[in-house]
Parts: sequence; C-alpha cells; structure tokens
Amino acid sequence: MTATTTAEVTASGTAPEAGRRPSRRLLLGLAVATVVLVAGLAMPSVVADAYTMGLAVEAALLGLLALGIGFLARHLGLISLGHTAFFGGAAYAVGIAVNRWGWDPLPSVLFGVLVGTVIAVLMGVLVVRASGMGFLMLTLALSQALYQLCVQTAFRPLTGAYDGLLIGLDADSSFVGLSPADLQDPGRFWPVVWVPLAVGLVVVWLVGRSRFGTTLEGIRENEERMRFSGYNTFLPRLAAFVLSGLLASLGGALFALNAAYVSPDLLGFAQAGDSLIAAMVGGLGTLAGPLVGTALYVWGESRLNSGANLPLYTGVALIVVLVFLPGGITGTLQRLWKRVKR
Amino acid sequence: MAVFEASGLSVRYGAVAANKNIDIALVQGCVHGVIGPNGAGKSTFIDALSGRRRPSSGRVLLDGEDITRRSVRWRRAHGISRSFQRTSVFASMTVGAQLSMVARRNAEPDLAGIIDTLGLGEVVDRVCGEIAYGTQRAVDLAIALIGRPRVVLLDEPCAGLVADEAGRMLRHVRDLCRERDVAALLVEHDVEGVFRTCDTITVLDLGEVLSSGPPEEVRADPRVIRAYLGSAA
Amino acid sequence: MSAILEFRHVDASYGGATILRDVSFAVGSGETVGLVGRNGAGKSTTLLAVYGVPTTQGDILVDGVPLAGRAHVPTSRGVSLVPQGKRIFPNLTVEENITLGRASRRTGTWTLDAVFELFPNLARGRRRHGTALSGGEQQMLAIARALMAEPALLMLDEPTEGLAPVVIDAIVEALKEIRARGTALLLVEQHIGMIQKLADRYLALRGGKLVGDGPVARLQDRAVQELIAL
Amino acid sequence: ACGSPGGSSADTDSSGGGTSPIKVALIPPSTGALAQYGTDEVRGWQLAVDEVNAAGGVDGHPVELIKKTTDGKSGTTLQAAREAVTKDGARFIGAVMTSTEAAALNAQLGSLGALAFHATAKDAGLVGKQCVANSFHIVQTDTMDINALASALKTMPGTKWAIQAVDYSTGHSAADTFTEAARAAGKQVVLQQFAPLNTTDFGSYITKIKSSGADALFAVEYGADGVAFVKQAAQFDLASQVKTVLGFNMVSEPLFPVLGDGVTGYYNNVGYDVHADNELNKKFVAAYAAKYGSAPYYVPADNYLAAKTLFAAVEKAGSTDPDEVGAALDGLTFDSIVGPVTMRGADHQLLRPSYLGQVAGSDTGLEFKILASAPASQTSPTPSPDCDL
Amino acid sequence: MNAAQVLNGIALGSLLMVLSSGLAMIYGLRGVTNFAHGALYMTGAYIGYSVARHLDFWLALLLVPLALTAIGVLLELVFFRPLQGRSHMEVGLVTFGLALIAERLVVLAWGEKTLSLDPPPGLRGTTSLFGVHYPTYRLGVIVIAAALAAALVLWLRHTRTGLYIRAASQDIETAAIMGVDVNRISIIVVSLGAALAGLAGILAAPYISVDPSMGGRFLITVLIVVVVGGVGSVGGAMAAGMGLGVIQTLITVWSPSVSVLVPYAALVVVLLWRPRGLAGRRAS
Ligand SMILES: Nc1ncnc2c1ncn2[C@@H]1O[C@H](COP(=O)(O)OP(=O)(O)OP(=O)(O)O)[C@@H](O)[C@H]1O
Ligand SMILES: Nc1ncnc2c1ncn2[C@@H]1O[C@H](COP(=O)(O)OP(=O)(O)OP(=O)(O)O)[C@@H](O)[C@H]1O
Ligand SMILES: CC(C)C[C@H](N)C(=O)O
Ligand SMILES: [Mg+2]
Ligand SMILES: [Mg+2]
Repeated sequence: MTATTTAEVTASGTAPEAGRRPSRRLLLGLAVATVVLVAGLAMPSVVADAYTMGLAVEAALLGLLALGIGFLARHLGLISLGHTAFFGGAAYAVGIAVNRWGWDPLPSVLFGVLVGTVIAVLMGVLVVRASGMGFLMLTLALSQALYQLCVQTAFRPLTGAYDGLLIGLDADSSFVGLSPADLQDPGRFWPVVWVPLAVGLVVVWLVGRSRFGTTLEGIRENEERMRFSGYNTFLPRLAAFVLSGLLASLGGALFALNAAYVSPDLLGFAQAGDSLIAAMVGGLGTLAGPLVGTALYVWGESRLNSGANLPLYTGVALIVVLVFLPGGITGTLQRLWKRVKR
Repeated sequence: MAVFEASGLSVRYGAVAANKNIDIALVQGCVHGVIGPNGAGKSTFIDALSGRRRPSSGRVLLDGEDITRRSVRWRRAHGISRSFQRTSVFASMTVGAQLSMVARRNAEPDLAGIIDTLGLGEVVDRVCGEIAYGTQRAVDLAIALIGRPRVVLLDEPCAGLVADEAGRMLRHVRDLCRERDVAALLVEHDVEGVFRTCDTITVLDLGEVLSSGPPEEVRADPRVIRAYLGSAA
Repeated sequence: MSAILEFRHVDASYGGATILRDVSFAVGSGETVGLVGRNGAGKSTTLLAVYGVPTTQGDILVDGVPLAGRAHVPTSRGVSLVPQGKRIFPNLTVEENITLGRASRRTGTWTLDAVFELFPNLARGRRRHGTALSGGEQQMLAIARALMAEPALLMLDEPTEGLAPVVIDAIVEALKEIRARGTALLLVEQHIGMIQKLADRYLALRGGKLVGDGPVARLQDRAVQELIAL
Repeated sequence: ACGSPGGSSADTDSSGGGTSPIKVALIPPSTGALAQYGTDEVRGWQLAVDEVNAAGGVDGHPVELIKKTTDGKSGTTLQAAREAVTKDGARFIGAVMTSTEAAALNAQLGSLGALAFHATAKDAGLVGKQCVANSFHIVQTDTMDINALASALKTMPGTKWAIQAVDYSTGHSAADTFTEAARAAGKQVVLQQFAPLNTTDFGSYITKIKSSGADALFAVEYGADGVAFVKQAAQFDLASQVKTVLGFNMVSEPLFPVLGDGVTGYYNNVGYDVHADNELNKKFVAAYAAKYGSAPYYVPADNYLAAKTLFAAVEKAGSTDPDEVGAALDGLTFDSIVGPVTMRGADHQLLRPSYLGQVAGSDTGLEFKILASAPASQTSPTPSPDCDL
Repeated sequence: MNAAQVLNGIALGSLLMVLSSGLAMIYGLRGVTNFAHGALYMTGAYIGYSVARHLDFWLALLLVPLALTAIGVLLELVFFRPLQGRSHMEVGLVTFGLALIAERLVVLAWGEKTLSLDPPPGLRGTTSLFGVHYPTYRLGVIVIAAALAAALVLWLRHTRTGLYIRAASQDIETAAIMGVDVNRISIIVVSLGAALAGLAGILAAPYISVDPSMGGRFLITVLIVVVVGGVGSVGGAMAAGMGLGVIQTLITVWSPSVSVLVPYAALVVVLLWRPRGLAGRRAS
C-alpha cells in the first residue's frame, strides 16, 4: 500500500515539476516552439501582399495583449478589462519619448515597456486582492481612469488629449536596422513583433508548468487555506499580474512604433472589450487560445470590412461561438481531442 | 512545559462576546481537548489562536514570546497549524497535487506516511471537489498535519467520518503528539473519542471557561453534564 | 403500507462519473429508515437524487407518482431534506432562513415559535445572519428549516454532525415525536447508535450499490457489518 | 461596399494612360454625433461623381467611389484608409470628417502615396503644423471663418462671453482664435469650457455658463452635440441671461427642423452660401434638391467642391497619378459653386470667402440671413509660417 | 453651493439608481454580468421615443416597461436558463454580443442620428425651487425614480417573492431544494430588471437625447455602481447610484474633466475599504 501511494503521489502530485515523463514533454515543447518561431519568421516571404501582412502584424501585436489577459485568466481565474492600460500606456510612453525628448526608437520602446510594466505594478498592488467581478471592474476602472487622464485638457501638450499623439520619428533614425519607413512596412516589421510573441508564448508556457504555476493555482482555488499553509498569497499574484502586464506593454510599445499614431481609444473600453472577446472566443483555458482568438478576430474584422455592420457580425459570431463552443474554440478542440484519445 | 499559551483571550463579534478572557496552555506531547455546547466559542477560540481573527484583548504566546499580532504565515512557518470545521481544501486540484504543494512549502519528509494514516491512498488522483464529504474532511486534516507542526489546532476533525475512521484519526493525533512532541488542541463533539484521546480538557460555555482538568474530573462535573454532556455523561 | 418514496433502478451521475448504480428501495409512510455506508458510498447522492441534483436515470416516485425532475417539486409533495454541510443562506437572517422552509406552502403544526422552542440557540440569534452562526447552530437551523416544510418524509443527512451531545438528545426526542405524528424519516448517520435508537429498517450502500436492506437489529450481525464494511 | 477587386495591383490603375478608373476612398463616420454629416459628405461626392461619369468621366477616366465607414475614431479611420489604398487601390481620399482624423491621416499619406481632400475638418493646424504635400484643404479653417466675423463682434449685444467648445483640435483652435477676436473687439471672455465629442448631458456645463454671469455665448458644438446643447439650454432657460449666441458650425440647415424656432436670432459662421448667385451653384442646388429632396448646406457642398477640385486637377495634369495630380493642384484656379477659387501652393488651402449668418424665420421655415462676408484675401492673407511645403 | 448643480446630481443619480437596481438583481440571481443592460436601456429609450412621438409620453412610460419585460423573458428563456451551467464570464460575454447586435439593429431601425424628445406638456419649462429655476422634467425624473426605488426595496424586503429572490440569489440550488420554484423566480427577476432598464431609457429620452451609443456610454458607470453598492445588493446599488451621481456632478462644478474620474476613484476607494462593496457581506 505505502509503496503504491508514494508512487502515485510523486506521479500525480508533483507532476508539473519533475519526473521523467514531464521533462520529456518539456524538451518536446521547446523543440516545437523553436520550429514555430523559425517557421513564423518565413511568413513575409510566403505572404506577398502588404494588406494581409498588415493584418498579421496587427494580430501579433494584439496577440501579445491577449496573451497577457489569457495568462491571468488561466492561472488566477482573474478576468481583466484593464490590460489596455499597459498596452496604451506603453504606446503613449513611446510617443512621448520620441516627440518630447527626441529619443531614438529602441530606447523609446524599452522606456515604453518599462512604463507599461510600472503601471502594471501600481495597478496590481491595488487590484490583485480582489476577485471575480470586483477584479473585473477594478481593472476596467483604473484603465478608464488612465484614459480620462490622457484626455485631460491640461495634458494636451503631452498626450494630445482627444486628438491623440502623432509619433514623428526623424527619418534617419533606425530601430534594429529598420528605418521609420520600414517600420510602417508590415513585411519588414513582422520579425520585430513575431520574435517577442513567440518568446512570450514559451515563457508563459514554462511559468505555467513551474512550481510558481502550481502556487498560483492553489491561490486561485483557496486563498485563505494557502495562507494557513504558509504561502504568501499576495506577491505571487502581483508577480503574475505584472508578467501579464509586461506582455501587454511589449505589444503596446511595438504598436506605437508601427502605427506612428497613438490615440486614447487604445485605452478605451471598446479596445479592452475586443481583446477580452477575442481571447475568450479563442479559449481562455488554453495557452494558444487567446492568440487563435485574436488572429481570428482581426481576420474576421477585415473580411467584414471596417464597415458599420461590423458590431452586428461580431455580436452574432461571439454568441454563436460562446453558445455552441463552451470553453472557446481551442477549449472545444481540446475536449474533442480528449474524447478521441479515449 | 507549555509551548503555546493563551492568556486572557477575548474575542467579540460586534455585540456578541464569543470568547471571554480565556487562559489555556498547550504542553508538548499532550492533547488538550476543548469541548462545549454549540456556540460556546470553540471555533472562535481557534480562529484567535491561529491568527484568523484578532482578539479584542489578551495575548497568544509561543515559547513565551508574544505572537498575538503575528501573521498567519508567520505562525505556520513557526509550526502552528490548524484544520477547519467548515472544510477548506483546494477543490479543483487533485488530492495528490495539493498535498505535495503544501508538503513542498513546509518541508514534509514523509508525505506518503500521512496519506496512508488518513487512508487517502485511493483518492490521490481524484479531484478533491469530487470526493465524498468525509474524505474531504480527511484531506483538510492532512493539510494541517503536513510539515511536522509543533502545535496543531484541530476543529472537529472527526465530524462526518465513519466511526472507525474517526477512531483511527484520533489515535493518529495522539500518537503524533507522543512521538513527535506535538502540542495539540482538539475541538470535537465525539465525546467518547475526546475523553479517550485527551490528557487535559477545557470546557467552554457561552465563551467562558466552565471547567478544566483531567478527563474523568471534567466528565463528572455536574455543570458540564447539564450544559453539554447530557445523556452522554 | 403505501410507499411515500420509491427508487426504481436509479442510476445517478455527476458529469459523466456514475455514482449510484441500479438503486431500488422504498420508504413506507410513517416508517423510519436508516441509510448507512462508508464515506463516499453514495448516501448524500441518494438523497440529492430526489431533487435531481445529480443527473439520474430510472424512476423516483413520491406517493407513487414519478417526479417531473424539477428540484422544487419533491418538497411541495412533502419530501424535505436536511442537507449535508447545512447549506444555510449566509445573508438571510435566522428567521428568514426558517421561513424559507415554508416555500412549499404546505401548512401544519410547525411554527417559528415551535422550532425556537426546540432550538433555544436559534431563538437567541433570530435576527442574526446565517454566517454569524456557529457550526452547530447552523445545523440546528438546517433542521428547523426542513421541519417548517411540514414533511411527510423527512430526509436527514448526518443531522447530528457537529452537535453537542445535549442537542443530539434533544433532536432524538424531537425525531421520535415527529415519527409519532406519522412522519416518515430517512436518516443518514455515521453513528450507528443513532440509527439503532430511531430506525426500524436499515439500507446499506457500498460503492454506489445497495448492498443491504433489512430490520435494524441485523446491523449487529458481523456478516452484515463485513458486507457493508462498516 | 468595397471597390473593384484587383487587390494591391493598384499601381497599374493609377499610371496615367487609358481609361483606368480614378478610385476615391470616402471614409465618413457612420455613428456618433457626426453620423448625419457623414451621410451628407457622401451625398456631395456621389452627386459630383454621377455628373462627371454621366459626362464620360474625367477626361476619359471613370470615377469610382470606395465607401468605407468609421466610428469617427482616428484609429478606425487610419485602418480604413490603409485598407482602401493597399487592398482596394484607392489613390485619393475624401470625406474624412474631423480634424483629429484628418491630422492622423495626413501623417500617413506619404507612406500610403495617396492624396487627401479635407472638406469638413477646419482646424487651422491642418494648413499649419500638420500640413503635408499630399493633403489639400478645401474647407475654410476656423481662423478664416472667425476672422470673417470678427468685425461684426463689436455690434453683437453682450460683453461677457462664455465659450462652450468641443474638446478636440478644432474646438480648441476655434476657442483660441475667438478669444483674440473678442479681446480685439473690446469684449471679455469669462468662461471657457470644453465637452468631449458625443457629450449628451450638458446640464452641468449649462449651469456653469449661467453661474459665470456671461451674457453672450460662443458655442462650438457639432451635430448631435449641438442639438442636445441647444435643447438643454432651452430647458434651462439660458436665453433669459444670454443675449447673444454665436454658433460655430453648430446650427445648420438640416438641423433647423429639430432645433425649432428657439434658434431664431442665433449667429453662426456660414461656410457655403446656398443662395450664392452663380450659374454653377444654381445648377448644383437644383441637382442636389432633385436627387436628395433637400437643399444642400456646407457639408455636402464642400465635399462636392472637393470632388470638383480633384477633377479639375486631374484634367490639368492629364494624369491620375497622385504625384502629378498633386503637382497640378498647386496654384490651381477654377470656377466653382462658391465662385472662382485658387488652391494656394504654399499651404494647400483653397482660397474662398467666408460668411457670417443669422438664423431668421421665412415662409419656408428657418434659414440663414447672410450678415457679412469676407474674401480669403482678408480672412487668410498669408499662409501659416508653421507650414513648409 | 449651487442648488441647481445638486439637483443635476440627484437627477443623474436617479437614473443610475433605476438602471443599476435592475442590473444588480440579475447579477445577484444569475451571477451574470449583464453587459446588455445598457442596450436594454437604449432600446427602452428608442421604443419610448417612437411611442411618445406618435402617441403619448405617459403611454410610453407604461408600454416601454411592458415591451422590455417581454425582451427580458426572452433573454432568460433563450440565454440565461439554457446556459446556467456555463462559466458566468462566458454568459456575460454572450450578453456583450447581444449588446453589440442590439446597438446596430437600433441604428438600422431608427437611423444613426441622435433623436431628441421634448418633455410631455405637463413637465416643460422650469420650476423655481430653492431659489433656482430648474427644468421641471428633471424634477419629474427624480420623483418617479425615488418612488420606484422605495417600492422595489420594500417589495424585496417584505414579500415572499422578495425573500425567494434573495435566497435564490445566494444559493439557487438549495433554494430549489427548499421548494422555491427558481425558474419562476429568475423569469421575474430578469424581466423586471429589463423593465427597469427600459423605464430608465424612456425617462432619459427627454432628459439626455436618444442615440445608439447611449447605452454603452452609461454601461461602465452602472457596472461600477453595482460593484460599489455591493454585488447583488439592490439597496446598495441604489445608494451608490445616487451618491455617485451627486458627487460626480458636484465635482463637475470646479472641473468637468476631473469629475469623469469620480466613478473610478470611488470604486477603487470603496473596494479597498470594503472588498465586497458598501452593502456586501462575506458570503460563505
Ligand atoms: N461572524 C459572526 N458574527 C456574529 N456572531 C458570530 C459570528 N460567528 C460566530 N458568532 C457567534 O459566536 C458564538 C461562538 O461561535 P463559534 O463558532 O466559536 O461556536 P463553536 O463553539 O465553534 O460552536 P460549534 O460547536 O457549533 O462549532 C456563537 O454564538 C455564534 O453565534
Ligand atoms: N459534485 C460531485 N461531483 C462529482 N463526484 C461527486 C460529487 N459529489 C460526490 N461525488 C462522488 O460521489 C461519491 C459518493 O459521494 P457521497 O457524498 O454521496 O458519499 P457519502 O456516502 O455521502 O459520503 P459521506 O459519508 O462522506 O457524506 C463519492 O465517491 C464522490 O467522489
Ligand atoms: C463637420 C464639422 C463639424 C467638423 C469640424 N468642423 C472639424 O473640424 O472637425
Ligand atoms: Mg465550531
Ligand atoms: Mg454525505
């Protein structure tokens, strides 16, 4: 009896961290990741036309945002409507660094990511203790507050208020070898966004498998008992929140570079809603879900053309997916796959 | 000697005075029973000792050091552990996963041992929310026993367990104290079990200590019989 | 003696996992039946099956009429439950919790005062909220609530859990009285003692199957105890 | 309604020769306070295009409208513009509504290789800091309009002015220009407040105006916002205190029915005089009325004018290539519904008169009585120094 | 302090009160954040607009809630009930989808441009109160909302159905086991919530004009109100709605732009101070 249970424990209990089988999965995963990364880089040479490539870039940029949202939802069961604050915050920071201080693109982007992450820390301290709708609304409220700050008349000189911020890189500056003109060219810009995305994906995956991941799960399940079991339940939540904020900031900073224009709408409720919808349609339960969702969302948006009926179609699509595909697209696929396997 | 003491401990819920100036001393290697009518303040007392509730007055001492204001985490790290009357487990994790999670944090050398003693062998791979109520109670207790605590505060560990399981559980608790020099505080309504297991017993009524002493004395105390034991005396 | 509650080849499952297999039994009106079995045997599931909480196949009949499967029906037909884990409404006052027992709109002998007499603790905190009760007090509240439904069959899932011996005595008395009034009882208990005090008949579950059904006296037999691994 | 297929093979389309279509993308808002204007912008373009196509196109080139719609947000507008150019092969862009969108678009025109014609966006900055080679400003700037009415300010009753303006570029630049004009006219400005576009509850703004002690009001509220503001001002009985209301693009003909007689006596800048006495205009008004059953006002008219400007330039250039058309536009002069106009090369501002009107009752309902007018030579004597083309 | 501003606040607060109470009820019972609540409000406004235009305002005040009740019933039967087993967030997003659709359908039916409705003859013009001339209609709104709020609270506190609603909102399964017909209850709750939203809509029509995005614009504030009030607590939501309305408007006096920050600030402060909101209790 003893022997068997011990075996069972190490097998199931410590599954995520150690044991022969898991580590094999680890190598496999990393291999897959590398292949995907390389394959992704080849995309521009496959996809010729600028338009489609533009969509791909947009999807990847928003993908980083969705990845952050998904991470939080999966490991802490927290649904955030506030990640636009990091995305948009980072974007504004880039714009300000370039316009006001005439910084070069690279330091500006780093600065942007930094600012976005700092915002995440500040917001995190306030919100990670909340849960459920409280968390949802707190994140929404704080991002909306940031929006309102940005459009204050007092800040017009800095943020352009409702007019937004035109980012004027001087023509001879360059970002990892790309000229401002290149940055606007989706084909050339693609690697700049693809690499961070792929890496981010791997990081999130690894974190999920780590002990830290299990700790987060425990906190999600029963915060009080976690404390009575000797765990600090605040810092891990904050850390997770900041990591997901970092991903979003990265997306935002790169977005600013590519669009050369930052508008307060980046911080708006609509943007937050769209990202969440996309992530949910893809499936919050899986790693790739949010990305799949976002890609689909961007693609669908373009197919339906940015016309006035877009909301109508989005609405219908959203309802259909959520009603008939519980757990989103990837969630459903996963269930089917499980069924096939047994 | 006493490792863990409460002196003059009082707890209020607004108007309700749930604990009134309670003194108690837990000694290593001994099981200290706390019994009393429903609503006497037993769980509240454990809440105060374990840091779940701030006492309105009085002190909690560990090795003579005042820890009344210490955090729950600090207490667990220093060997004070508790179980819950209202079952508190990690519902959607497997039993194995959550136990080894807690074991990792509290450096438990012999998790398998605990699992066997509490008869959780067959359910390690089950999702905790889906196992029977009684079994969940056992998991709750296991979480509390992990990591060789020096002081364990148990709030009705046997509630909902079948008779023989309950017996096993209590015996295990006593052995634990004896072998590992643990000081245990046991709240339990299974009268037979309590009197069999405990070295000392304190009876609470309406938040106050009604009587305290060795089992047989307490059992004979007419006030205790009236207030609590009834036919079970 | 007509059956007030009858299970005919009932299977019950929680999301795919089948818990009860082919369970059949009947509780006659006025009869007191004890349901025993180890943790996880399926006792609570059996009681909850009446309300369609687990998904069920097979027929469950009250007074010979099959249930439509809607959760509120059994209570209005006179089958009420003291659920395991109390299930008190945290944000309703004690009084409101008890009144809710009347939701089935059956009328009879139980009144607020009657239950407060049975459980003085509750009288003390009648305006307090459900969360502001001790474990045992919540258990009392759960029983009081079920009584208010004026049941013809009262199902109790480990009603004495967490109760002080004195209170258990009181409850035993109360149950005897209720039984005397012709109310049938289906009693799930860990303490065989209780069963032996009250029940005429026992049902034994093991691993979701009904493995024993007989006069309560038989519970002494080693053989029976072996069988249900008690 | 996306334009023809052919993806991004657009380059061949625009290479002068043959009868390749001239593809113009229209990107008006279809929701929000300016939705109505959006519809009318398209009407203006549509009419011009129908006429010219019926006449065999612009020296042989049929004109094709690629209609996109936005929610009036710059982000969406840019997206639509990129799509129209990279996917549908449009080379000319019109009907972009607000100055905010216009400014954002201007910054992208270069990399898109397209020309934009702004017929509603009035922020002076568009022919100042944000002016770019590929952008052409058909409508008067707010500065021009306000200069045109400055002289009339003195005579308007009231000395303490409150400014209620929309909270984006145009609102701010209009407010600034007006403040100067008012000071120059010896009036004082006692309150200046901005409400974001799509504000619906002006209650607290109006209360502030009342408590500011103002006796005259300069209001820059557009479309639905304007309507809401006027209506609620009436509910609050603002008229009892404020003698003069000078609207800026606030009250306009299509809103008269909704606004009701309450607005009689309101002053407002008038960019386009529907009664302007010239053949082209008479033809236009008639055609427009015939097609849409109502008289035109500045939004459709200025967009019609934008279309005409493009056509004239294409003819002059004898090509549909954006660069050549752009070159042809510099200094282009032609006869239009607002009389002879010239596209100033230095800042790409179309030189045309501005008017001051006052709402007056007439047998056919309300209409603008033109009180004053000024030619561009007065309203915009010199191009802004901020603009170097 | 200017009395007119206070009244502006109370008027806004009244609207928030009616809107949020419905949302709070639905959330309490179904656990679903009804993102379509703004859309219901907008739909109410549009229907009301048409009725008032062609027939009569007071009739609209009667018909709109009825129409919305019907919509509420559909909402419950088609979405909430079949999906009750699902993750609340997913169902929440379904309502989000419904909101998107509704907004567009309204545009297709009534057009994009903002419509404005004059107050009914009885309530035109201004009334002098505390020495200020204040729009009579807004006073009307305040009165109606207050009456409604009082009625609703009493109903929930002192009637059987009220008790059942509160019970089912805490634990729907147990409520059913106790003999409460929870299907009936949730139809009542959802349709009542919808009706309240519609009523708020028609009340708003002459007050702030009617446009397709009016719902979306209000939604966030209303959600905040519900959370501040204590999720699921109708009384709390009402108090929070009124409070927020007043504070926000008062702050508008010295800075309209800052006042928009008020709801967000309020939410953060309240939730830090009482994580479950003003009326929130720790559920177990
Ligand atoms: N949150 C609360 N607010 C107000 N009173 C409370 C609260 N929690 C408990 N009480 C009251 O405090 C008293 C002590 O409660 P406690 O749970 O400590 O009793 P107990 O001894 O554990 O009872 P049991 O044996 O039934 O568990 C009871 O009268 C109870 O009603
Ligand atoms: N909600 C649920 N989902 C899935 N499985 C469940 C659920 N509840 C109970 N089970 C399973 O059904 C079986 C019977 O559970 P049940 O609670 O009926 O046992 P029991 O006899 O009441 O045990 P106890 O005496 O501990 O209350 C258990 O093995 C448990 O794993
Ligand atoms: C149509 C007009 C109201 C647009 C406004 N004049 C602007 O510059 O944005
Ligand atoms: Mg207790
Ligand atoms: Mg059970």
